[in-house]
Amino acid sequence: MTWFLVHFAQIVFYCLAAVALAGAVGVIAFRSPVHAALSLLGTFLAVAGVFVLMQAEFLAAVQVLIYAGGIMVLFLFVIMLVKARDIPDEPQYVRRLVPAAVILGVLLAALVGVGLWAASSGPPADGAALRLVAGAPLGNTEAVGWSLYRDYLLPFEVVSIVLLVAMIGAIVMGRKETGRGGAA
Amino acid sequence: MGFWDLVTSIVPFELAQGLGVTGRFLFKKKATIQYPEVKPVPKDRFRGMFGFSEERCIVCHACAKACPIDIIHIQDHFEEIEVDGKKRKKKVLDRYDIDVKRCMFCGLCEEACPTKPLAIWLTTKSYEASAYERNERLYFTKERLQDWKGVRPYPGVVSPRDGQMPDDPTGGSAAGRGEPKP
Amino acid sequence: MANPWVAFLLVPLVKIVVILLAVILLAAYMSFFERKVLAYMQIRIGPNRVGPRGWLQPIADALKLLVKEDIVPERAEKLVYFLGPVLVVVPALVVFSVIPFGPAFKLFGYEVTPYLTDVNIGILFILGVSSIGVYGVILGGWASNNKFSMMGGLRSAAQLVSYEVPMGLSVVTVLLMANSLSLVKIVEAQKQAGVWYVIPGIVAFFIYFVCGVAETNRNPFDLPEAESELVAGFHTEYSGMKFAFYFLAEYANMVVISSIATVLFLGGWLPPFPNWLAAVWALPALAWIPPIAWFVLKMAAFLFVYIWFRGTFPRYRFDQLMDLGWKVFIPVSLVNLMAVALGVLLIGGR
Amino acid sequence: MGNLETLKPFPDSEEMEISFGPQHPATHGVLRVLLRLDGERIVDAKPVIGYLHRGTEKIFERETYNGAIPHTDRLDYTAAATNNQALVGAVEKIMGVTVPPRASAIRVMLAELQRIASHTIWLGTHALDIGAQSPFFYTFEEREKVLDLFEEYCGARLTLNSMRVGGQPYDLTDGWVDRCRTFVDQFPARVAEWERLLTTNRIWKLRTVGVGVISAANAIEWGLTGPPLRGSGVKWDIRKVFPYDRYDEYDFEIPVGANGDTYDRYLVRMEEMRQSVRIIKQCLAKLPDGPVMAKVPKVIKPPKGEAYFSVESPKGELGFYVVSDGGAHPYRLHVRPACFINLQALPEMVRGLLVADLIAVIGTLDIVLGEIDR
Amino acid sequence: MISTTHVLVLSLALFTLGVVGMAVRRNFITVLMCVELILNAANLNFIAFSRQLGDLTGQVFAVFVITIAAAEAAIGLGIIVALVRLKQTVNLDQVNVMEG
Repeated sequence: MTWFLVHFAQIVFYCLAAVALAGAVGVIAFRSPVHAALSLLGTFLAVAGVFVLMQAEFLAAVQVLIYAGGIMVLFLFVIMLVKARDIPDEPQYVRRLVPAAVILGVLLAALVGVGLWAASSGPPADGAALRLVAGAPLGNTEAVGWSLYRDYLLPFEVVSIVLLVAMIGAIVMGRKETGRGGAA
Repeated sequence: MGFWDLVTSIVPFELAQGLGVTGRFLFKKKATIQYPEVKPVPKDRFRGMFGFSEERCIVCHACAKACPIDIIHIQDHFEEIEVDGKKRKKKVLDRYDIDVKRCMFCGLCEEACPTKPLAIWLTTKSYEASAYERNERLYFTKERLQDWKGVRPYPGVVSPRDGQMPDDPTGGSAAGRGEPKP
Repeated sequence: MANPWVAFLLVPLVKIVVILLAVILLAAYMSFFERKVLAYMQIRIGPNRVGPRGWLQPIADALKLLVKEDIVPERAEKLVYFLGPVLVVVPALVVFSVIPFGPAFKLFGYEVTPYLTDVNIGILFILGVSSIGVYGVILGGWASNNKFSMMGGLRSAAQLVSYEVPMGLSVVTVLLMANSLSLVKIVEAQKQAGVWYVIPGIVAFFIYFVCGVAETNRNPFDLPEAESELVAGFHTEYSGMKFAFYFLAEYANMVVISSIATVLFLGGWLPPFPNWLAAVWALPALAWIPPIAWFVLKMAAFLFVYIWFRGTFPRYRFDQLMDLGWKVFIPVSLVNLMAVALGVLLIGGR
Repeated sequence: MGNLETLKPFPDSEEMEISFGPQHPATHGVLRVLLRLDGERIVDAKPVIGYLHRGTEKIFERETYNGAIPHTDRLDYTAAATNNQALVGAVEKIMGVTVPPRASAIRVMLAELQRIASHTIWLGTHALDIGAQSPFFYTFEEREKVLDLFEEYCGARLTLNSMRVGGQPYDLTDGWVDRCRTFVDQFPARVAEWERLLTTNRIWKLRTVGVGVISAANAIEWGLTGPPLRGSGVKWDIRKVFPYDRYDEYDFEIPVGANGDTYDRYLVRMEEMRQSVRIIKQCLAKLPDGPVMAKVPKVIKPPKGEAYFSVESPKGELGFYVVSDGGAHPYRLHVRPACFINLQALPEMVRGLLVADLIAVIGTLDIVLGEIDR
Repeated sequence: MISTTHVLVLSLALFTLGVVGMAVRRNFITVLMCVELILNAANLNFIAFSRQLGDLTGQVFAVFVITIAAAEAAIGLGIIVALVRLKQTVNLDQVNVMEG
């Protein structure tokens, strides 16, 4: 019984991993974009759970907030806007790739197996060091914040400009006039 | 003025004022009537359930003609009766039906009635004539018009058979206004 | 406490059950409260037939919705149609796991905390989880295969995403002042500061609450379900228990917004005028009132304001709503955030 | 009328068509509006009517003149008294009957009370459409008081059947005058209360100012009457320009708007309620004695001829065009409904606006489907 | 304790699925979702190594990745909207104006 408690994190991890993989499979398997988006949402939430297990709580929250609360909503919004209820059938040439895919898949599976076997004997990782920035134990959020705004201020600013550019770009493209050969 | 306009455009005083109005109503007396227990009192001229008096009716068909939607059905025949030794023809009512389910309670039949007091009249105050089966329950024959079977009279109002008088808006049961019916 | 099972499973389970029941009951009675207050504002008396003075009305409503025929539109997207109510109600209930209803207290020698857990990213957790609720609304509107529902869903998607930004920004001002993301720590920080954050953060407070009203799709921001425009918006086609889920989620979300407003700005379970005034007046009577009662009282005040708004205001138009969000609330909350940050820097000396 | 067969759910990716109504909470009955939408912006709107058609004009032809009056109650069922007034006025015009002064004073009072009742129901539903719930109940409370007065006078609350050719069927009851005075004395305060709730409210203004604008010239061309016309700044009121029932003896103002938007129409109607109170007060002050019925035969048989007579109903100009062949039944009785003609301007007013504005505009036109479909 | 390798395997699987999806799906929207999947796999790697090395840089970069993902989604979806306006399709095979 205590085994359950000791290995609780691992059990949770496997469950989350299963959900994440199932969601990822769903993304490429579902025909309806809405279903695909929903299963992608499942993947994101599961990955956020994995982040929590990896002691990156702040990132987990950001993942949920931005991916689930923002990006996927945007996806659904666009899916509904363009009314992409049904999509055309798959083109045929993918079929020819099937043998190559099978071979690659087997090789990959072997690689993964080896990796897992190796990992079972490796040293356990420890996240305690993450909480030590400048010698004082801090919350994950605060630690990321210090790091982000002190050590990586320039990339941060650059990224914010990228976001701004993306926003303007999206607005320009989303505007009606572009369709009539106006601006852009 | 310019400054005050700026202030009012930022601070939503008028929204607070609206909240004040609804807030005051929170404590005002409520207008609701608890209907089945408390019944709204209709006014004296209220055009409610019909009354009909066979002995006053002179079978003139005026009410049927006045009815805009022809829901009063009258049939009669002549009978010879002796009055003071002389033979006289008299109209006798065979059928006097009002299809109340189609009635729009305009009161024109009552206005058209030439008898005084009226033979057909809209008795005031009784308005609870709803029924689940409208063809049966809301079709009133001569008899039903007098005993009001199926109609719940307004408290204090009685059916014509029990003494409701045409000129008595209150129904006049307890006070016994007018002569008692035979 | 020797048995790890007690600490690890039993206590949280009991808490979960208690909180869930309390929340569901609260949401149900919130609807009753709303109908009553609204009726009194509208010179009516509201539901008064079921039970004494209508007190059993929510139960009757719930029973009615339970046994009602569940109609799925013929051309609805069945799976998503089913998923909509689930997706909207689960986040609404999950959020309650981090809301501190009161301080820790002793019960039978155990220290019991009247909240499920105190996450160190509490506020982020709430913002994140409640942002998932929007899926239920969009997907429900989309899956119904009804143009009015679809418009309702799209409207709410845009609305919820837009108003989350100023809401988050106004929350950040509190985080700046409290220097923590944990809800319990925020309340404790207000106790130490001796002042509720509503006073230094008055602008943030208003923005937060108005955005909260918008987030919960309530009047005057109830466009996704504006009955005069979109019939019932995204839940037009829903009936029975699925409708009840949307209904429950809306009221649960109102309780969430009110609770968070209480925690962030009104000192959570603290009695009014923390420290100084209570000490000066030495009101021993106030001390008798348990902290949870204070919390519930403040929360109820917010809920009342919700209903008051609904009873008073007309509805915004969709573009006006977006204008208000993007052109007023976001700039104002940004400026306010900077001002508060400056204030914290100057006064707090951090 | 929309060609229903050609309506596709999604004509192309941008536009969609929505059948707005007839079972929609905000179309005030069974109006159906076919909307072409670009997102939420209205490209085109076509009102589709006829869901409440009862053939009233044909029914009139088989009724006696007095028997037609209850049918007029059901045209604009929120304003039965003015409907009665228009019909009896038209018949009296053919017959050349002059109504006794007391009867015409009663008619004016009934008509003005009816205007108040109609405007209160308009304000309540209009505000409800725009999202303000409470005014609906506040206005209905006042409307009930008006209906109580009606009930006391003629025995019915909604479908009054309160006028007859040649005068009034009843005299006022004892105490009616006092109760009416009590009502009109307290009513302006209530109007002020509603105005406190709405007139300066920024949300209300956002929703109504500049919405559904129609210029004065356009309004005249569309044949608008009543508050929609006056909201555009045209000072046109049948009570002033073709006075009937001795309206020229009363002192009252015609409120007009300036911009022709929903907000101005709102203000016009609010002021009209106050003016109605003013007229009723004058009626009460100098209520003449005397009979309430002119000398008319029991069976109304107007001479051969025709007449058009219109009154200023709460919705606009309500006219009855009566053709008599000398018999007891009208040969033809045509109604010039105010709402029907006001509704025609709807597409003009909502083009380019949002769906939410359509609601506001339908509300501000104050349509009643009973009168439109007849 | 979850070993880093476990996370890496999960990340690898997600990445592969994303790539496969990009290869087999011709729906622009699905392809964009696959890109998000790949970015998430990358994030998992960052986080795993960040924990392994006890260094916050990985987490910080994950933040950047999420930001870029948001930007990419905004642009991509903007392109989709424009595309649908122009050609009424979201199928990538039919979008070949650049092929000359």
